[in-house]
Amino acid sequence: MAEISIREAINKTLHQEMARDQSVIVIGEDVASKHSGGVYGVTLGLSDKFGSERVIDTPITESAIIGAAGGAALTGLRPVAELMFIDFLGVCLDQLMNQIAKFRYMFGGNVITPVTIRTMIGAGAGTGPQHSQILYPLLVSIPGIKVVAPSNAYDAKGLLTQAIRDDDPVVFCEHKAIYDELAEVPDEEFVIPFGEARKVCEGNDVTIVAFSRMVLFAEQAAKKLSSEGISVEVIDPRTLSPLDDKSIIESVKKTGKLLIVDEANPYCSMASEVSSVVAEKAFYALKAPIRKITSPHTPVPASPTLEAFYVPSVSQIEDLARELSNY
Amino acid sequence: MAEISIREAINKTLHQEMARDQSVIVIGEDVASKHSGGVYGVTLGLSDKFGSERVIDTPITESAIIGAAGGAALTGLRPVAELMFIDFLGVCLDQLMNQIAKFRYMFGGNVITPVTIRTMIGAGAGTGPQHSQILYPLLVSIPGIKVVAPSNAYDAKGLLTQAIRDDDPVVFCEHKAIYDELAEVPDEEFVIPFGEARKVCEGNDVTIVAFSRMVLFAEQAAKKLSSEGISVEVIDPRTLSPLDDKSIIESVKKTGKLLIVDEANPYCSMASEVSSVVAEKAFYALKAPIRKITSPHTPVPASPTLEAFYVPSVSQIEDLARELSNY
Amino acid sequence: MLENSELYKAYRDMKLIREFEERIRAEYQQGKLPGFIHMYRAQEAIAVAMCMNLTDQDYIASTHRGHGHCIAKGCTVEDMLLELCCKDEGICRGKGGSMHIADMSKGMLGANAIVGAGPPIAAGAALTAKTLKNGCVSVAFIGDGASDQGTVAEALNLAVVLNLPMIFMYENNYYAEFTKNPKPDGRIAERAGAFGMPSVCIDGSDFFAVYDAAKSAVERGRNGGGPTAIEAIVPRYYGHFEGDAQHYRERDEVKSSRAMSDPIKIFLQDPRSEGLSKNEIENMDNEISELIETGLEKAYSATEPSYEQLFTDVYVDYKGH
Amino acid sequence: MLENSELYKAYRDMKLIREFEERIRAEYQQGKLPGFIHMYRAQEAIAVAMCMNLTDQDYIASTHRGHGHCIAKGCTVEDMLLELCCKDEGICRGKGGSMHIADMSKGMLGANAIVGAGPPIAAGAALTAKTLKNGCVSVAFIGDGASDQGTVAEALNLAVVLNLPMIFMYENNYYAEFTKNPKPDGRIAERAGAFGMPSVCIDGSDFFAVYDAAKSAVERGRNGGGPTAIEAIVPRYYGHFEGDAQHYRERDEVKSSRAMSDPIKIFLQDPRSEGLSKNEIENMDNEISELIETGLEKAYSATEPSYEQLFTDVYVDYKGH
Ligand SMILES: Cc1ncc(C[n+]2csc(CCOP(=O)(O)OP(=O)(O)O)c2C)c(N)n1
Ligand SMILES: Cc1ncc(C[n+]2csc(CCOP(=O)(O)OP(=O)(O)O)c2C)c(N)n1
Ligand SMILES: [Mg+2]
Ligand SMILES: [Mg+2]
Repeated sequence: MAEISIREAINKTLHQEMARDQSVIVIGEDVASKHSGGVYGVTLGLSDKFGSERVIDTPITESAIIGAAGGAALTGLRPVAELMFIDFLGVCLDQLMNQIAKFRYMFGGNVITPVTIRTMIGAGAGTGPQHSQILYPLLVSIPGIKVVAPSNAYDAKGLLTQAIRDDDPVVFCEHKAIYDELAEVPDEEFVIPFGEARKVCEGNDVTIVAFSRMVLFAEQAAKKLSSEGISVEVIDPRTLSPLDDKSIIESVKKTGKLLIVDEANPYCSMASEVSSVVAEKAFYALKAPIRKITSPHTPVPASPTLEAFYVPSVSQIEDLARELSNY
Repeated sequence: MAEISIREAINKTLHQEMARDQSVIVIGEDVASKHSGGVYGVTLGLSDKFGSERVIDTPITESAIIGAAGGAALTGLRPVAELMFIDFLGVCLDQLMNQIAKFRYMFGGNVITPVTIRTMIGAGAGTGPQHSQILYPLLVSIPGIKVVAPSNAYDAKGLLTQAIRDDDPVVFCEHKAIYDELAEVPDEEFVIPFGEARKVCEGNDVTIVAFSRMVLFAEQAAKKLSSEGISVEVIDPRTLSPLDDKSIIESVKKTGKLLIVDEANPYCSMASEVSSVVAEKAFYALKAPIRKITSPHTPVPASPTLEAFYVPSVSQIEDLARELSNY
Repeated sequence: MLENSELYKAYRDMKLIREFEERIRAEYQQGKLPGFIHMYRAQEAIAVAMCMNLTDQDYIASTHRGHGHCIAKGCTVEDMLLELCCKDEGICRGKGGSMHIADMSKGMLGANAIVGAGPPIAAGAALTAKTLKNGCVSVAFIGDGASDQGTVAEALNLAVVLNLPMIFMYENNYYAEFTKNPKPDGRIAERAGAFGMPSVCIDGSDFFAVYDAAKSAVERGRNGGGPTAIEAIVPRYYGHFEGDAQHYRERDEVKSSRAMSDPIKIFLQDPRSEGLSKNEIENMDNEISELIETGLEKAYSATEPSYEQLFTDVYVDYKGH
Repeated sequence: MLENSELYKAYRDMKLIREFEERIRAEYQQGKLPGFIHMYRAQEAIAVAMCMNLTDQDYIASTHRGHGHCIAKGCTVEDMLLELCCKDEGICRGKGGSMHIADMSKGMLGANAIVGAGPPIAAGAALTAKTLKNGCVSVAFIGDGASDQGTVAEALNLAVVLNLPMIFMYENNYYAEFTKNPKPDGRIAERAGAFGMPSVCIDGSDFFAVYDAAKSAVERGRNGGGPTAIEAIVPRYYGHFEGDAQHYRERDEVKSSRAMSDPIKIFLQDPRSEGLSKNEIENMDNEISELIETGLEKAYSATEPSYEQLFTDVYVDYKGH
């Protein structure tokens, strides 16, 4: 099996699903652009292969893009819409939050809304306050949307395949700083069901729950700590909504210690959410306070120096996990 | 001192602040409408008193309203913008999240952005899926915004006065189902500083942290339980961002039991947030799992029957608080 | 030229909308219906003339003032009354209510409580039609107030750029809630025109004027000619929603516009409707009354949704909780 | 008629923008600058001709392609270079970078990385001017791609309804990132016009054409005449951002548009600039080079923001944490 990057895995999955199902279309800004395939090259080659009727470049009108994807999904297509950066949610949230997410419920279960929204998240690429946010907590809070954030190429393929085939709206969050991470990925089609966490590594002393890019950081920290004799279990929920509570609780029942790492801003974050689930449902297993590492309650600064302070670091994770293991 | 409603308290505060400071303007849809003062009569009389230059009716363009309020604030006014229902955040979030909230930070501290955004929240009035949401958790997660949700007329006046005089952007959340609640409110101007919780009632057995309308429910539950000999402490943080962690932690250190009641949807909510703060900072004081009562992870149904199931109830609060007291 | 059978249908649908609304208005005033309701009265010709040019396979996206669109597109009065009463058998199982009625079997993509949210959704349906090459068209109904929303401008532009089979049907009743519209007649159409589509401004109280404009717009759409905009001028008969006392309007304005522009009266007085028989119309009127009364009785006696219904249909494969 | 001193200023500002950008482009290609940067080259006449009609008290809201607007509005090259290098002494203390430069002392309300976000903000500044009756005007610069955003339509409409002293300055370079603009020349102006404001479409490579249009728009604004829209047509000289290889453009297109429309050359060749002396211009050119080199040196040697800076200025009265 060949090693491919997350970027390639997404690109191949789009090719595969478009070939498999005529009702899949790709719509967004610059998604059809020849030789480039969007700003980060993720949709490269799709328009050559499937033509401009199914790979649709749009004007810079995110409400129209997301809304049209919703309307198309209601009427028989399976649109994969691209919201270039998740930061642009601000100009189209209504179509996602009040329309797409609620169609099925408001309409008494008489419709499906198979929209996939691919979007880039995260800091670490020097893109500044309006192009570097995480924002998925906001989406997780909205009933009717599923939220996915792969941390490796294998998951990216399996989860994106599931997202496109899923009959509910799914937001698929691609961290721009890990597009080039390599992993072995089968050529064949496969799906990863939503709501099933991946155990990144097994351990007995501390549980770390991490999301998206932070999974890679947690894994690094776990390796380091293992050389110190501290055994860390890292869990990547992969889907944020639905969240695999069970796997997290099971792990905490084993370790008694929980550290959550989330690149989002701290308040009302996934870190808060996971903490509150465990404090309610695995309280008696806890042997220490639940700890969280997030970015601070500040915008993402443009300065690379400040940005490096902003993003949670491997050493922060090591320090807190070590501290927890000592309880 | 006269008893007045939350609606009147807000109305009087707007009158008072507009009279006091020429740079305060009110802008929004139907805010100037004679004899009505908006859909719920909150801005009644302002346009008669201060004229159409300072009480400005706009077209139905929330991005332009909020954005213009931001631009006006940057350049010397103190706009009080009305976002009729918080549900409409979806059509204007960018101006709030990426512009207003970030101006000061992005611009290196060289500006102030004294915008107040008044908006209606909450279910219970039969207004259906797109006019009944809470959504403040989403705002609390955004650095640069302050978020306020008064539960009574006294606080409404003190907090709105502070909001208008505050040099940072403030979203002021008015629960539509409690506009008519009465309380004694001084005629004179006064401010309530942000970040200071109100102890609604003292107790030793269980701490309940509740927000907005849920404070009233928690208070009712506490009264009921007190007659059963269970002593409940109810805390109303009043401001959600900044949050008065200290008062909450202090109370939990006394009672050892925490119940959080939030009308928002459950995930990444204020309930999750408060829980995670306590699980991290007051862990050793806890004698029982932290419990949360929120609305479910569903849209708000139009049916009054279903809506009544949707909104957290006083008896749910009583039951869980009772259960906690038995640990 | 319209056949008599078509004219009867036109009459029937307009009258059905009128009577439906007058009836629920009376019920609402007695506190028997929940939520907000918005009366379509005086605008009946628009919905009916537009939808007579559509099939069940064509799509419409409606507004908060949606009852007329629903009925014109073929939703049954019974289904709608059950939903207005938020009953379990309602077309949205009581979860949508007046402002969210949708019926996929009729191509009705939903009333909408967010002003201006419909046009992007309608554009998506038009995109489906274009992609599947099924010859269908998609119509967005848009209030004059809504026409200002940025989402509407975005949809106009997308429709032009992708050459979508779509109609922007503006209903200009001069008011957005309590605020009078400062736009001159024809401005909305002109605005849509400036995005690069044909546009026209007509009298929305005149069934035949709307019908002709709709017909050529729908034909253009079906033939790959792209989007069209129609601005129909009408008065607003009642308040914004039921319960609005309209203090902000001059009595005379309301009175005179009411008197001058009853689309049903205008329709019947038009020479083109000469062939309709009084008798037949009376029969229709009676049928309509019966339909509504039966529907209302059924709706009132139907069951409330159960607690479990709160959690269903959030997702396809699992429940909300 | 412009005086010579004004013409010198026009030349100087255009040239300063040009040289500033060519210099930072070279630095960026060596990896010495962080983030995205977008070149304003070939559009210099627009910013300069517009801003020459403004004072420091007037406002502008800029775009992601903002360097030209900043310089034309009076931000110093040194301040900007410090910010592009994200240094602690930068005008935004390094927290904004190229896409968020703002300078309140010059009425520069910020570059903006959200396409179409500027016009509502500029409308707010115009509202301040109107409310305080201070005679100031507010200008929003808007790309052709941005002109499609719903927010821009909303701002147009608000400006008309409130009769704001505002100018919508469209810079139509035919491209939005990698996607060619399908709009015919003048369409953007026409669209703004349909909202009810005067509008005009001009050659954006011609300083004098922009100057005249800007002058009458600014006068109209100052005199209470309300908003105006100007569409200026220009080519895009470089890629969308630095690093964009422009595979989607024909070589010939790039080449010919570059050759035909250098605004500085056109300015100097115009009979109205006859009075400018070669010598003086040479002196200016030297000054400009020096300014930039000095600024760059200072920027490179300036200090990085400290860890504490991460938390400051989230709020006025307390820190982020
Ligand atoms: C985004 C949004 N803003 C505001 C409202 C509140 N609102 C409901 S209807 C309405 C007026 C709509 O006017 P118009 O589009 O002309 O339709 P009409 O009521 O006249 O049929 C307003 C402001 C809303 N529902 N959604
Ligand atoms: C809301 C939003 N959507 C998309 C983008 C990504 N983006 C940045 S610049 C740009 C093209 C803008 O084109 P135009 O307005 O013509 O300006 P130009 O780059 O040509 O100066 C796009 C799509 C963005 N920054 N913000
Ligand atoms: Mg109207
Ligand atoms: Mg452009």
